[in-house]
Amino acid sequence: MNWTWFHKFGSPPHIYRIAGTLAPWFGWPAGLLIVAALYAGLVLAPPDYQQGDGFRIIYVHAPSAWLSVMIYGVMASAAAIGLIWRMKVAHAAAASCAGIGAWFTVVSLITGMLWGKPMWGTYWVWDPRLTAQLVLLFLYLGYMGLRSGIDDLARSDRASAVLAIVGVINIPIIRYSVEWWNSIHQAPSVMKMDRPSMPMDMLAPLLMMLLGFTLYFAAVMLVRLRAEILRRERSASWIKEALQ
Amino acid sequence: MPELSVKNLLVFRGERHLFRGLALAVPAQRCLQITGVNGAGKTTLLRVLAGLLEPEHLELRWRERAISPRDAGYHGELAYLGHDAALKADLTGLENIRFAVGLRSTLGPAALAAAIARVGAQKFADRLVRTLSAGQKRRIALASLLLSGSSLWLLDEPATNLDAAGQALIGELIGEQLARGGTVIAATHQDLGLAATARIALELGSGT
Amino acid sequence: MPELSVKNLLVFRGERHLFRGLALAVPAQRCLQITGVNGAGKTTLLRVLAGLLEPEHLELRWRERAISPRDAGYHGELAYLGHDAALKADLTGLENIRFAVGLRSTLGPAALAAAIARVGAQKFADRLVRTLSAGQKRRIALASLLLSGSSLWLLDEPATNLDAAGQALIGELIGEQLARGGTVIAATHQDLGLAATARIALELGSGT
Amino acid sequence: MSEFFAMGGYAAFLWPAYAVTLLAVVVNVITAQRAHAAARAEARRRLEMETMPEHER
Amino acid sequence: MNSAANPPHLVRTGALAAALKVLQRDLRLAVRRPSQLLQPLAFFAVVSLLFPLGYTPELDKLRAIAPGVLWVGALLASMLALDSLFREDAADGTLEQFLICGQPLVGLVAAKTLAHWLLTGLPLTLMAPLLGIALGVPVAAMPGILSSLALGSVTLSLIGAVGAGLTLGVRRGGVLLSLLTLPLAVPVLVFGARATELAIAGESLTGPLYLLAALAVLGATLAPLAAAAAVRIGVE
Amino acid sequence: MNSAANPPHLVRTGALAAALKVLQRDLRLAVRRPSQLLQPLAFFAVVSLLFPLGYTPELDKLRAIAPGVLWVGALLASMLALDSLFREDAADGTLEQFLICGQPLVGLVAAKTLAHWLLTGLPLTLMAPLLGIALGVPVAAMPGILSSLALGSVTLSLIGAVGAGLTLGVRRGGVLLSLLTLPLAVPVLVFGARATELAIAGESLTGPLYLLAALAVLGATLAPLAAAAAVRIGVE
Ligand code: HEM
Ligand SMILES: Nc1ncnc2c1ncn2[C@@H]1O[C@H](COP(=O)(O)OP(=O)(O)OP(=O)(O)O)[C@@H](O)[C@H]1O
Ligand SMILES: Nc1ncnc2c1ncn2[C@@H]1O[C@H](COP(=O)(O)OP(=O)(O)OP(=O)(O)O)[C@@H](O)[C@H]1O
Ligand SMILES: [Mg+2]
Ligand SMILES: [Mg+2]
Repeated sequence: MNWTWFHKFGSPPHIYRIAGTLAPWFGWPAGLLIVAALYAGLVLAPPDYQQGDGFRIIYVHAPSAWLSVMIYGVMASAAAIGLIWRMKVAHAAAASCAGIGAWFTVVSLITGMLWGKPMWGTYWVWDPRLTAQLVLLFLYLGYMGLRSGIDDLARSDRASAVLAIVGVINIPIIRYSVEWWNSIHQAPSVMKMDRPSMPMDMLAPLLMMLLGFTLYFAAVMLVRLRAEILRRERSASWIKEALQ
Repeated sequence: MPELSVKNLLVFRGERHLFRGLALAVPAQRCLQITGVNGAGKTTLLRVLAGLLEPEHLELRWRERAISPRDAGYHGELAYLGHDAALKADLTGLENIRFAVGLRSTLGPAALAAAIARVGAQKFADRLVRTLSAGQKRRIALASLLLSGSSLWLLDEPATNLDAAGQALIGELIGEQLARGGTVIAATHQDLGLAATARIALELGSGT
Repeated sequence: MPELSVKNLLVFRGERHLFRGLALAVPAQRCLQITGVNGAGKTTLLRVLAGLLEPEHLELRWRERAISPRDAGYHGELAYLGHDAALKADLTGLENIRFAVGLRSTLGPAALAAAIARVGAQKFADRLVRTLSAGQKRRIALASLLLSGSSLWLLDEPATNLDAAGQALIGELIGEQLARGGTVIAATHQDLGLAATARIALELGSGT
Repeated sequence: MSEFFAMGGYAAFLWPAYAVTLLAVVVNVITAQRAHAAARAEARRRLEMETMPEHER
Repeated sequence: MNSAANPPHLVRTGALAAALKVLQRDLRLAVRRPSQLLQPLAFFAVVSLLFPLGYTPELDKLRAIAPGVLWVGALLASMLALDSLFREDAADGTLEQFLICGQPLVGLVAAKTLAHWLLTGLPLTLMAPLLGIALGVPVAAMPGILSSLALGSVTLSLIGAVGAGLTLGVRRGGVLLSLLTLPLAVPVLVFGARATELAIAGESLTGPLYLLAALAVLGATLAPLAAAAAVRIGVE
Repeated sequence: MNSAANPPHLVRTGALAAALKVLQRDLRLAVRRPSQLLQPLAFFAVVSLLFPLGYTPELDKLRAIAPGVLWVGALLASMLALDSLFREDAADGTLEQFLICGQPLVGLVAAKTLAHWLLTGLPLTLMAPLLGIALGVPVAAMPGILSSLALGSVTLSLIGAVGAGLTLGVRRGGVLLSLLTLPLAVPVLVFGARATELAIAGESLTGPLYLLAALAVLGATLAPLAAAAAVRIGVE
């Protein structure tokens, strides 16, 4: 098997350039989609027959929750690639994911709490999904704490990669255990995530939002990745050209 | 036919390259003595050779075989004595030696007694290390080194804390190791008293 | 008229008397150089004089006054440089020096710059101590010592980890301290290069 | 219009939720661009240092 | 002949200024790693998460154990951070220099304790209301919780400093000494949990609050002396 | 020429024997410092007894919170002791020697983890029934509590070893360590508390016990590898 493409793909100048080209291609569509989805979700979509206008929180809650989970997956994959193939760019990618992921975990928690107050009558319940999401936030915080706690870049990369991978093994375990834990207690509230087939005019904005947020993440992550690569690369030869 | 050879060593520390393409070769039964001003990179070089510090690039050959500095077989034949002598304060000198050597090989009581006598530690080897003076601790560490049976010694300022007799002892121990067929790389400014043919000098450039 | 005198020093370590009635006297502008085999008690003696280790008995006189070795005024005029140089790895060399000196007296920037130049630490004084080599750390500690403005220096193996130039520097710094009217007590086996009249030798007996 | 902003009585929960999300979206864009600009400036500074003769560093 | 001792430019540092320098240095060391500032907070949050997981997700029941949870969390976070209060300074020789710098050791030790409280106790206190909400504590109870935790965490830091000092010389002090601190912290925990309980129940908590204040004052007067003595013994 | 490398009398130590030597040394060191052995126990006792003090003296109510209290107490006590798992060995250069002694690091790390469990997890497990009685747990539940804690504490030690390895290069990493390990320990806590609850209720606890055993097996296979990788990264 010829691995040169792999190494070429992993070469910092290559990635730096590609990321620079791609970022706007993700960023602008993301912006358009989000704005359109906002209009569709806040104005066009009809109120829910039970929740009234309160359901519209879904258009920020679900996408941010989705991002928080997806970003962890991307981060852990990048970390694993970095650890196994000793690819520095992959470590840089993992590093650029963490902050964004933590932000959107917080957003999903806050929007969920703001939704929970009118729907369940309380900001917080120890529901399995909520608990698991809180644990995810701690995993992110631990990852970032470890990263910033170690000065030496190479060591910080590899140590945090180990943590990200261990965390990925643990996420489904946490999910199941917490789910199982709650099912044996009586249900704490009237939490019902029943998903009746949503009418199209409610679902479409949500799907647009999900796609928009995903593209948005890609764009922001690529910019952060460029910054990380510049910060890490010491061989000046290609940087000189890149800075022109 | 060098016992150990290094090519194209590339080490980055802080914001600059400490080594950029350093090469060296040490035949068996020779002592490579590294000198250089404070911060020149003596400790760094020894730690790279011991596999404790990852260089950006290194081509290492040991007995004609290209190996990684983290090769288990290579580690089995290497002993590293650095600034921290890996002594547990709450164990006696003897217990420390038995543990350190025991990790690598089985240790007979006769060899143990001989090594302790050789480093002049008879009087205090059975005391807790926490109650020993700096130089006494160092002698315990030297006994472990002797007993490791390693053919390659990497020594970082081995004479630290030793008295005048101890400094001479270092030179003698190195001489004996060479006579046994071993190899030594030592960072020290002290005169080791070796035959001119046994010694190779390496002076590292100015530090930052 | 000795600057510092000790009589009837009685120190018990482990299971025996390390010092039994030791006496010594150091006039101003002299350096007392302590030698002795490993474990002879050099470090112990210095720590007793610094008030860090409580002896069983000690008659200490400082400038004709009988004092306790834990006297605050005496401490104000004393500097002790031991094996551990009291440097914080997460501060830069400069920050470390400023803190160490600042505990004792106000420090001017000119004096700071001069001391750093004197110990050859210009290039690395503004780096985090964790990134310095052993000898570089030692030089930072020496700058603190210089700036402490103390009249009595107690130095335990001051030349540890220093390169050849650094070892010479130790002798020069001691000479300058004597010239300023200060007093030095140093445990070292190294030749300090002092005038014969400036040096008093003390060889401690065999250790255990 | 004010009816729109009232959101059927859910305004106190809905708008903060949207505000937090907007904040996150904006902050992440800004910090990313700042980080990139800072890294470029730092790289440029380092380049200039490299091309300077040894004694002037 | 005194020229080396007191050259003309040499101005002695006062005891208070020296203590301030120690405080400043400890704060600077902490700021050097901003993530460390967040850590007690994150830790406290994680500990509070454990109880719903280990016990029950029902807020009504959680509210009953909330005082215990908050106080155990605060004690533990404070203890974890205390462990290293003197250890680093002892290991690198800084404590020796404290002893012989001619400044009163009590002041330097008190400064280190204050730094510890500012970096741990204070953030923990400010964080507690948020965790309280997650445990079903009513908002009306927050002022009571804040004040009791502020007072209590001061005492915990003070007691902890004595303990940290004693564990320095633990080889000589023996087993009893290191176990001394936990029992000492028990009164704080009891009064603190009681005050929190009253606050949650909406009753007046002046009683336990006075007791907490008394403990804090007692601690502030005695603990630095004891800690300084312990440090002096601990530095061999 | 190989005479120095392999003199006739030299018999290489096997990987298992080397690991045993590490285990033996850690146990011996612990016995030399009995106060360290008692610290987690004392902490466990204080946490468990605080709840009767702060919550209610009624055994009926206490019995309901006993599982949570016992498990959270055990988890936190085990974590307190973790901080020092590799720290001392890193500071005095022993870990460096582990790396270059030619023995598989996984074995040495696993031995250290086992020693930690023997010195912390096991005593905590044995102590739990005593505290259980103080919390109104019926004697019939003790075998269940013992077995679940024994299994769970193994996993906690294993997870903790990974965290301790990862925080090696971090100054004052104690708090970060808990931030890393506690989220990973959530499943153990959930199943463990569930098992204890069932044991107190007198029901069959095979379900959660199997899950705890599964976690322990998973941990025992993966954690030493991760911990060894972490240690290798952490030793500069
Ligand atoms: C703090 C509180 C909350 C948290 C942490 C939270 C967390 C989450 C998470 C993790 C997801 C999954 C995203 C994915 O994997 O794609 C999600 C989706 C969702 N949440 Fe929430 N949530 C909270 C409150 C609420 C409330 C109060 C409601 C409505 C009453 C709600 C309704 C939804 C809906 C409809 C979805 C998307 C559909 C789905 O994937 O099931 N959430 N939330
Ligand atoms: N805590 C202690 N308990 C018992 N004996 C001790 C203790 N500390 C030191 N000793 C013993 O006291 C003697 C003097 O030790 P000291 O450290 O003063 O020696 P030294 O002259 O400085 O030696 P070196 O040249 O090795 O530094 C030694 O024999 C040592 O073993
Ligand atoms: N972690 C680090 N980060 C950045 N620079 C470092 C780091 N460690 C060491 N250095 C630098 O690398 C250089 C080499 O250090 P090293 O310890 O190898 O020197 P050395 O020759 O052993 O000096 P000494 O004689 O003082 O022991 C020094 O200039 C030092 O400042
Ligand atoms: Mg060195
Ligand atoms: Mg000494």
